[in-house]
Amino acid sequence: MPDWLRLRRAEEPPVDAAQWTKCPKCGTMLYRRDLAAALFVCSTCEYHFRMHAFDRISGLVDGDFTESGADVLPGDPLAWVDKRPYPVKLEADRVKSHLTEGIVCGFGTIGGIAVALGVMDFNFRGGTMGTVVGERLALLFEEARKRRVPCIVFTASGGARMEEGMLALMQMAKITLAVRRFRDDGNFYCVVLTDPTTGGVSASFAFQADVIVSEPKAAIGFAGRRVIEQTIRQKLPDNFQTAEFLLERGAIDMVVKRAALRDTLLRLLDYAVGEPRVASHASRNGSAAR
Amino acid sequence: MPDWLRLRRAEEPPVDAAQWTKCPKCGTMLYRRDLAAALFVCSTCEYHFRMHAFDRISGLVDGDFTESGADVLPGDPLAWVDKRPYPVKLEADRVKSHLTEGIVCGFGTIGGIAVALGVMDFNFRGGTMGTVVGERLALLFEEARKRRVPCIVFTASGGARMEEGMLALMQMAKITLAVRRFRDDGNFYCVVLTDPTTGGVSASFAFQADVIVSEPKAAIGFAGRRVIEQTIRQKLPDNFQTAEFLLERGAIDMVVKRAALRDTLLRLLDYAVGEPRVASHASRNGSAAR
Amino acid sequence: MNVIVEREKGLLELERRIKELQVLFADQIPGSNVELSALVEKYGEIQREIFGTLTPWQRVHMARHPNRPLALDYIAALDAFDELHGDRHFRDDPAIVAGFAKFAGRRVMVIAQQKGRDVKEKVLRNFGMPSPEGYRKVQRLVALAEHLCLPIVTLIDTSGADPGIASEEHAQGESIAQSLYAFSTARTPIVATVIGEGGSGGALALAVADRVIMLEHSVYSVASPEGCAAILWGDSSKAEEAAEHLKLTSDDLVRFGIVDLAIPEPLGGAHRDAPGTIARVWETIGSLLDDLGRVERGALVEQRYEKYRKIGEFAVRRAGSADSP
Amino acid sequence: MNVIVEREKGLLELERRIKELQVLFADQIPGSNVELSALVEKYGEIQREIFGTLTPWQRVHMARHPNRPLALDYIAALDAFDELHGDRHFRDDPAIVAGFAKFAGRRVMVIAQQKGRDVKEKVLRNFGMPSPEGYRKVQRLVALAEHLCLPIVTLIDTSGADPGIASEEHAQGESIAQSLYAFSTARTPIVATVIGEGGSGGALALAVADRVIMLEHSVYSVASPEGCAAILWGDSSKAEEAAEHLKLTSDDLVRFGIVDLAIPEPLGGAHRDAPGTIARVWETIGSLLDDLGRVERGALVEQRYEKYRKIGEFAVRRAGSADSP
Ligand SMILES: [Zn+2]
Ligand SMILES: [Zn+2]
Repeated sequence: MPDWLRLRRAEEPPVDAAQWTKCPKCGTMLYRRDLAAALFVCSTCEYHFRMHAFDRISGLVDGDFTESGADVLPGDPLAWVDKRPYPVKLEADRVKSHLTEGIVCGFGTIGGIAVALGVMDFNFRGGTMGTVVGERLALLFEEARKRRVPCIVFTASGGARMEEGMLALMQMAKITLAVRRFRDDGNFYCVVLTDPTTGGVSASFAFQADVIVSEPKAAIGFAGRRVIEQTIRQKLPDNFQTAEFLLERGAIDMVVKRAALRDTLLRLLDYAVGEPRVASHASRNGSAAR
Repeated sequence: MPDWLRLRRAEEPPVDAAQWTKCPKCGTMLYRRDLAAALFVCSTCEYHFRMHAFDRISGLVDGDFTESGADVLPGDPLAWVDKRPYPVKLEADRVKSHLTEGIVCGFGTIGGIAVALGVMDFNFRGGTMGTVVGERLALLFEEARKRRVPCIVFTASGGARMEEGMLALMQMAKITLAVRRFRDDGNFYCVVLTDPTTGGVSASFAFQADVIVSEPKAAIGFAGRRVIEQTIRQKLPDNFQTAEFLLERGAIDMVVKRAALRDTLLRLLDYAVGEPRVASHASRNGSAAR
Repeated sequence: MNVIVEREKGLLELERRIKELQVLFADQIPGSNVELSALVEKYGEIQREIFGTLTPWQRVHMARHPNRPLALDYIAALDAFDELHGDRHFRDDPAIVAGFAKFAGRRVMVIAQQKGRDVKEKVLRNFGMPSPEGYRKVQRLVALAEHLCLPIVTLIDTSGADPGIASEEHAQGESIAQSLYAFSTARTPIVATVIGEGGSGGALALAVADRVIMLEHSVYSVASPEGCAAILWGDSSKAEEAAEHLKLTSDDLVRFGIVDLAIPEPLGGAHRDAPGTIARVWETIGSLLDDLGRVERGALVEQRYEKYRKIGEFAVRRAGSADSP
Repeated sequence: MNVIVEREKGLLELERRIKELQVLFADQIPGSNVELSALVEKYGEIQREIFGTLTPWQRVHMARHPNRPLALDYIAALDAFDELHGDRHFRDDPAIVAGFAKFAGRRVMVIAQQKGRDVKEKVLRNFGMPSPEGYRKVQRLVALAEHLCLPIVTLIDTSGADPGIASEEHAQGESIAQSLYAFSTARTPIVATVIGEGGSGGALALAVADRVIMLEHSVYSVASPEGCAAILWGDSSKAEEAAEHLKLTSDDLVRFGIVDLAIPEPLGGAHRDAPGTIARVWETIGSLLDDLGRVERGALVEQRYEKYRKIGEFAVRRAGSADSP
């Protein structure tokens, strides 16, 4: 276990309480350690559990991972109070998830290729996007642009975070600008959609990537399933807004099982950054005035 | 009547035989001179007759029109002979249409704005696109690019000309390259679709314009109506592949009656070239490497 | 039920009576009739009382007022307008009205959301909720405006993007994401104006701009108050409470630096003087375009980046401080 | 009925008998059996007679031979391939198979038309006739290849673009027009290979390239012979006559300068040695890519312009000559 992860793990509670996990799809009782070894995929029915950001990262990077933007922490710009004040909700999720916000960003290598990595985590406020998610992602894309390394983002989000109001919505624009600047310099951006990816995230950086991969059966859509059902007053088919449905409808590039995900990303990185890109992009821009 | 048109008209036969024209839609007998004054639109049912290229041009330009590419004339590259040799077919259509090929290209002004104009004519080989149509259009776009003037093309075509085989098909590519080079320099390209616009023309320069206008009820499509009916073994609805149908399906910008067409084009030209474009485009290209 | 319409009822009755009396006493010296003067004074009092300060929830209803000027009312006031249709692939979405326009000597591309006035038009325009095809028309016309170096003016008035089955099937998320992407570095000046409701991502898709302005009583929010209440509390009837929380008024948004300026409305709302309001909006847009026209295109895009880059409020943990925030 | 399959029948029978005899006389010295030698000689004679020269119509049928290697057979021979799906808007078209690929150390984007082998696959892939969504996937991936500086390899095998109602409703013409437009100035090397049928605009949509090559017995034509006969003579049964006229063979097209080179096929057609043919095709593509890789990107696009600019045969009326041509 690399140092960065050991430090991180030290903050987590002992796992005795969570030795066994029940598969929500088929009901199989899964031994926590086996489940982790299987990348949190049910051995009976292949249900893909939602993953903690650091579990994902540690399963992906070669060794070291340098977190970035970790010092960017949420404020309470709207002084929001409903049943509980917003800061109290935040603190509860910090304790529950052992995360400081809904995304972990940073730099590492995958198969020897340097990458920027952003991983959302549904355990923190349902992966909602507030100012911090926006700021950390913008910083990530800006730094990745400087370093000229490809960027991989895992999405998992219920949409914009209500408690930050319009400041949350504007993160869609902010991240878009950072993504565009990053891509306009000739860099490679790959997204992995995980369950669920909806609302403002689906309507911004989730669908601005060069290649869009999805985990199987992930729920992906703009409008929430309930909203649509209320609007049309009938139940939607089961496969509606699943990754497989989107693949058929042409919205995403591929659906990849978690067991094959790392190898797939490795190949994608190889296709994308194998060439001496710096030189060719320079010549490309130099003669754009033709 | 301007000189260029008087010269042109001199080649035409006396009009006594064609004093009266029957509207193919409502059957009204129309006096030829009235019909011409009404821009070849039936006064009873608004049926838009197919127009001769020079009638269109003379109704559009302020005065002078300098034809370009008129010296480019068809060969017989495939030495094609079926019922008649290809050169005999060409000669027959030259006599019938008083045209040297299926398109007339050139330069003039509309409302004082200098434009490049390409007008296809269904009377010559059904407006089919062979080498000459391709060459004349490529020359037109190249010259328009040099002069930095907007380009307006009227389409009317049954598709690629069989008798020139693959050389005809390749004109789609040739014109595309010329259109792209023209547009990439920041120039304005407007198409007016007229009845009919199908096959290779619909699949190239007809749908590469900044703005796509159509005359009412024009038949526009890639596959021929008969081909589709044979494939699906049923009759198609009447409005299928009409301009109005395409407008609803989002394929074209506007449907404009012939009576309003010149004014519409004038406004479009004004929107497009009113600004000092040369300067701004230069600065645009200069900083593209950002 | 629109709370503004309800509150207006008594006022409109008073207005009717004042007009009657004015006709009746038309031959008298203005102000000499005591009954009329009292009524006029009372009218002014009530008007100020009702409209002097509006709660966020009342502003939401002002933004949705049935007589509020809609995008096509603004477009009708232009010197010239030629609508451009379609996404070129699938459909023309009537919820988005866009095209070339001229006003006060300026050539621009106008891109607007139109809710519809009567029932028939509302249905035709899907109540101003754009489908993916609408947003793809937008992207096409942003590229066209850029190509022709035309400034872009957007008029925003939507409760949100269409949440229907077909829209999901046609990748609504992608269509909004790509609209944001298209505006983000378009090398031409962009002014976005919220004229009514600015609802969520469906509104933002037209609001990545160099200047974002709004009418005083327009609202612009991360979700509709009803939607927010449903999301947070599973109860859309708590919309009024949500409206209080969301900070969706022009005052709030100017304070947050999200909106550059608010255009005052007549007492009682834009519909009380539609032509005047519309003229003021175009005047404001025109003067902003003039300012932006003087900025070099590269700098313009750079400034747009900075404008959005700095939006957000967060804490930064200082180096050496404790691990918890 | 495929005329090549018909002509092959006797030959295949002969082949079977030769194999039987070879087994029977396996212990004899090769060539010592008179009957076998005679058969082998006869076999060679017939083979040369049947396949030594093929009429255009026979070539059409060779291009449509049920055992001819299809795009997926070529893709299966690559070192790596990851398919990319969808137009991002509406649908993934299985008639177009495209994605990242590696072969002999090269990274490329492969874009191919796949007709389908068995009935089920043929239906799935619409017999290799792409819909507008297919061509929009192509445009997206051309842009992606350009973005990543990956050379593009297209494999062409279609009787033409889909002529159905839905395709017309989704603007088939526009989708092909925009594909041509996308390839026209893509700043990356492009090699297009006609591996079977190159039918009309639906094929050309993948064939605006720096090098256009074809297998010896592939065909590439302005319209299918059947379509041409229907258009000109209202009788699609005159397809054989049309094939003679259309100049659709590799010899003709190399002569016209439309195709840069023809890759020889084994006697009897590509399917007689599919692995060998496929290897030769990739080798040829690889060496062309190596050549193109040495050209500066701006010059590449310039040369592509010139390549197509000069295609066409026409007369030019000399100045001062008579008015009639
Ligand atoms: Zn399970
Ligand atoms: Zn008539």
